[in-house]
Amino acid sequence: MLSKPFFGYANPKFTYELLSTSLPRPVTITSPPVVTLMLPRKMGGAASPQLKPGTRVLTGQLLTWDDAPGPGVVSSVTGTIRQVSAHLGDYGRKYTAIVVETEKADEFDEGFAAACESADLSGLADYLSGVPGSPDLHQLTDPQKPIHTIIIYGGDTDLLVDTNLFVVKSRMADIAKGIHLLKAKAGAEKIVLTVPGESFQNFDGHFEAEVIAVPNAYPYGQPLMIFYQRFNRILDQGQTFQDQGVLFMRAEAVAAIGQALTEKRVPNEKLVTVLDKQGRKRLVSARIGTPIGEILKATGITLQERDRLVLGGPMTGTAVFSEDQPVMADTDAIMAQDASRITATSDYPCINCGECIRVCPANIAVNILVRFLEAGEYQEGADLYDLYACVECGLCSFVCTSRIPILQYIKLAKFELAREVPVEEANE
Amino acid sequence: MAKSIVQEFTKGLWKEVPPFRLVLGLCPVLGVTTSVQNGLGMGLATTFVLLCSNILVSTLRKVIPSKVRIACYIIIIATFVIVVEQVMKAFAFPLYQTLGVFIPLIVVNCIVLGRAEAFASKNGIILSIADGLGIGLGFTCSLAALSAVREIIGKGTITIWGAPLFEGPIVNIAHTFPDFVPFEFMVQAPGAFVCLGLMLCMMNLVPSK
Amino acid sequence: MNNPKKLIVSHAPFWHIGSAVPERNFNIIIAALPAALMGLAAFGIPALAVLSLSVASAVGWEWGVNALAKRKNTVGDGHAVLIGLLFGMLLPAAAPWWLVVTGTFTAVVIGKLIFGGIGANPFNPAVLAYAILSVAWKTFFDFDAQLIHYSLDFTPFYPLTAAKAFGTRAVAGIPLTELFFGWQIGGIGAGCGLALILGGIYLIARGFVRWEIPLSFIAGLFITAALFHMAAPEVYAGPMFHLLTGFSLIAAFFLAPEDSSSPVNTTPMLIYGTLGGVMTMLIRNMGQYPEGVIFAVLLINLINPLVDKIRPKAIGKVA
Amino acid sequence: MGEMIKMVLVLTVLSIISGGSLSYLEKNLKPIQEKQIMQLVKGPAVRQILQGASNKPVDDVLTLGEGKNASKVFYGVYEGKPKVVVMESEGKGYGGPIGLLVAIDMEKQALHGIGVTTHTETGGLGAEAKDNPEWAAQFTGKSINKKIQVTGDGGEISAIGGATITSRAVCDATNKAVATYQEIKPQLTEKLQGVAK
Repeated sequence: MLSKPFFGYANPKFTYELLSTSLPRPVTITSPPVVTLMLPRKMGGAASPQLKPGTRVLTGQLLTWDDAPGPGVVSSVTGTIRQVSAHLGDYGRKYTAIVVETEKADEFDEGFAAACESADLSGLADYLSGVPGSPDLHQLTDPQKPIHTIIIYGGDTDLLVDTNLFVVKSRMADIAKGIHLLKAKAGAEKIVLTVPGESFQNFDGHFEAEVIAVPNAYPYGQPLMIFYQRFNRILDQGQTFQDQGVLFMRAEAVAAIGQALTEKRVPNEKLVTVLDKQGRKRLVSARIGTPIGEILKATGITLQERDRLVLGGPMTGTAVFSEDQPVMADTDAIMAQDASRITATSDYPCINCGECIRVCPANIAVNILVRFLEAGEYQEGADLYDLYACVECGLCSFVCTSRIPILQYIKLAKFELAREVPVEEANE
Repeated sequence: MAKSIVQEFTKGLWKEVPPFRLVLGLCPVLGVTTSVQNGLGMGLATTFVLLCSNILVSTLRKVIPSKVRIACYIIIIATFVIVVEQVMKAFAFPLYQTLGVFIPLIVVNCIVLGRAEAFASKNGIILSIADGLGIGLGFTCSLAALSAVREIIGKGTITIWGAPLFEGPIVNIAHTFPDFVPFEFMVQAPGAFVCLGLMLCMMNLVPSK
Repeated sequence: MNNPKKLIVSHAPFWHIGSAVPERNFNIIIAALPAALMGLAAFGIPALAVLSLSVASAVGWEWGVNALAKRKNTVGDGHAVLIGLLFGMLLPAAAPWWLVVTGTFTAVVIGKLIFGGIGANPFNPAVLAYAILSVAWKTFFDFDAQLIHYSLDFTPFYPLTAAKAFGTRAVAGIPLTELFFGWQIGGIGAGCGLALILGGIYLIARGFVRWEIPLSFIAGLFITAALFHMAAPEVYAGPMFHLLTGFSLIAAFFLAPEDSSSPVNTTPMLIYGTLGGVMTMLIRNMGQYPEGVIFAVLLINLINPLVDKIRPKAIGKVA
Repeated sequence: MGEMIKMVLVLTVLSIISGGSLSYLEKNLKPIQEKQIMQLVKGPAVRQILQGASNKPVDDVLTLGEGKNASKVFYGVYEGKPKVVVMESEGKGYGGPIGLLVAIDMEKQALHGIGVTTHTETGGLGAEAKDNPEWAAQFTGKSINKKIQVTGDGGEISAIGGATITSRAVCDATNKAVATYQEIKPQLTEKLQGVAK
């Protein structure tokens, strides 16, 4: 953690990890006793018999709620379903959690190999949307909102996290294959690979994608910031990357797609950067769905009461309440924080010191914006004080003297506004 | 009935005391409360106008057509204001001089028009008298209280019918506390706002019920 | 998914730089202390009494009004102490007790709490209190009249009044070093240029005050004073004299850069500071009062929200 | 239609009653009010202008003319002789009539001083005519044989900054008073001689 030096005139500067020395060797967790698979849909009425507790599932088997078309999840292990329950994710996203008791040996399902033969992207998308890196391939098949640019970020979006850069540096062949597939089948005009500026020369010209260098300073790897750098505009109110024709994808996801097509099997091991309480880090490779507790055990981390467990990096991650949460396809990092290192946020009023203004990469008048957001005036914040220019890097909260949870207010405001607009449109 | 007369009378003294609870009629409240004499004079003048206009409006409430009621109220109120002004000019000339433009401005004091519109035009004479008296006395007391605070702090005196009207009682704190130096800010215009604000704040500490 | 361990769940980011409001206020207090101590050295025990009473009563008002209004007790953040200290440093050493207590009431309650507490005050509370009180009780803020009974071993008149009334000649005999080391009549903590500059440098180095406001304030004051001096050297004293007398330096480092009443963007900070310096000199040389800092600071406090609208365009905004 | 008539009727009746009673009131109160003004406003002003006079200027009033044309004249006795007379006059100011007292030194044929009594001018601007004695002092010693004017009109009186209308009104009122004085001078001299005895 960076703390304020005694002579604190200059602004704090953060840089992303560069992995410039020799690559670390990931620890592999082969067979956890249970895994939890997250089916991205609400628990409905009658489930198909294959989801009944006691049913056996194979590695690589596509599980859906019923026979009707809908989201599915690919089992990462072979075993027996023990429990199916509802799970509420962040921002009210609903999941169906499927707990599978694993068997020692893997037995592979052949459904994916068959889908490969058809070579139709929508058939593959069902299988591949849940691979490590969580690429949303369904967006590529949506005829309403065609994607013209796929941006693959080779660096990581948060501090201290090595996952994607490690993949870029160690699995170039898989990535090249993945990019080739996307180019051939996705119909996107342009595929862009972003890499940290320092290693630009290592990658430029090696892929069928345009390689661009991203400054190594935080938060230039944030998707919103990359979008701004690339297109010189921001996502305004009500806009999404998808309806701007842009799809962001992790390097790990592209590598997984390439690997899947080579091996004709769905990859199921997620690479995770594990940050322990002292700030040391390990790379861990684990089956998707492995409980975080298992990973902590393998890396020798013990959590006490009032510690904090974060999925993702220190600036933009999500704190979770239980070690039983599974590693998901988009979990790039797991961070454990000791109770003594946690700075509590407060409801102290803004004292207008201006630290946030000086640190903000988006030039937002944060001091005024936060006063609007505290009062619940979200629309005014968006109209007058550039709420939507925010790239959600969290630096303002990091430096805030009054310790106001500014980023939380901003994300809440965006969430609330996104929720309100459809209601208003519906009324019209 | 008897109970409700008492109620209508007392509500103006505390529950709906104009400048503090209703926050009405602030112009004279801020303008004239530099001495208790002025405050009381203004308060009593307003009370008189309020009482008379309430009586008259209440009496004529069945006669006045609703379309021109505001015009009628204004005529009634203006008449009484001019009466007050002339009488004051004749018998309390120094007070008339200090209150100056605020006396004619009673016409547009929203308390007077407000009571005529909201109360007297809907209620009987007895009730309207009670209401007018209550609100008027509440207004007078508020003005007196505010001007007392401002005068004591700002000038160190309490002038109730002071010279040159009558050589009446002027309590001068300087006699009791020779070290006292008046805080002139309080009798200046910004002091009026600050003082009114602080008194409003004090009133809000006490629940109105 | 039931786990007996209770983990802390909060929103990102999970790091914090470690700064806090009390730390900030206490650092400004530390920076102000040398100047206050120099004031004690110059004026002796009465100054100590004024300063102690000022700090104590400011804390008392804050605590009392918070209790009365049933709000959270905010004495612990040190802001009341800071206001009390700065207000005390502006007063003459002979200020009577009731003046100090009324002053801190004006500063803490009218200057800050009725606007909603820390961070919401449109004016610097200490300066607002000084302005109100000096308008109401002129004689008690006349440094010459107040300190007449003191035997001081340095120039026994308030330099600014002398310069205003009798022109440059009256103050030509005062050595600038005497002013710089604080041997002059004035506010308790406002005299010693050396201590104030040291405190200011400490604040700037530690990042509690940005350099823009103090430096532009001093530059504005210095240049305006120099222009006046060049125009009529007999009437208007020189820029160094004006920089080292009165409240110039305490305003540059402690009064003008007060957090909630000063701008946060770079250009506005420069405008704000420069305007403060220029206004100070205009009031001193052309106005009615010998000291112009107080009203200059209030004036720039007023324009603060306006100038702070000059800010860099947010990314992605064309207009 | 009936409603219309009722509206007009009620308003008319109310106005008539109101106007009638007010004029009655004013008629009855006028003398008392004038006495008050005399005591509290004009009295001090007259005393101010006639400083050093050996008589009691407020009580010694001469009434000239009859009925409607009656005008009051105060006078001051200096060195045993009633040298200075004070005329009342009125000018049209920015906010309404300005009451003015004009003192004329009969021997020197010059103004002895002026004083504003009643006015409704803007505070800080027009009201300076009353509140700023230095401005009024400009009039002292000006000859009454010459028209009194502000500098802008070619005279010698410098107008109050931002209140030219008020300044002109005071000058006009002064000239009016001088004119009246010239008119009634013979009568006045006669009466004053009676007083001197």
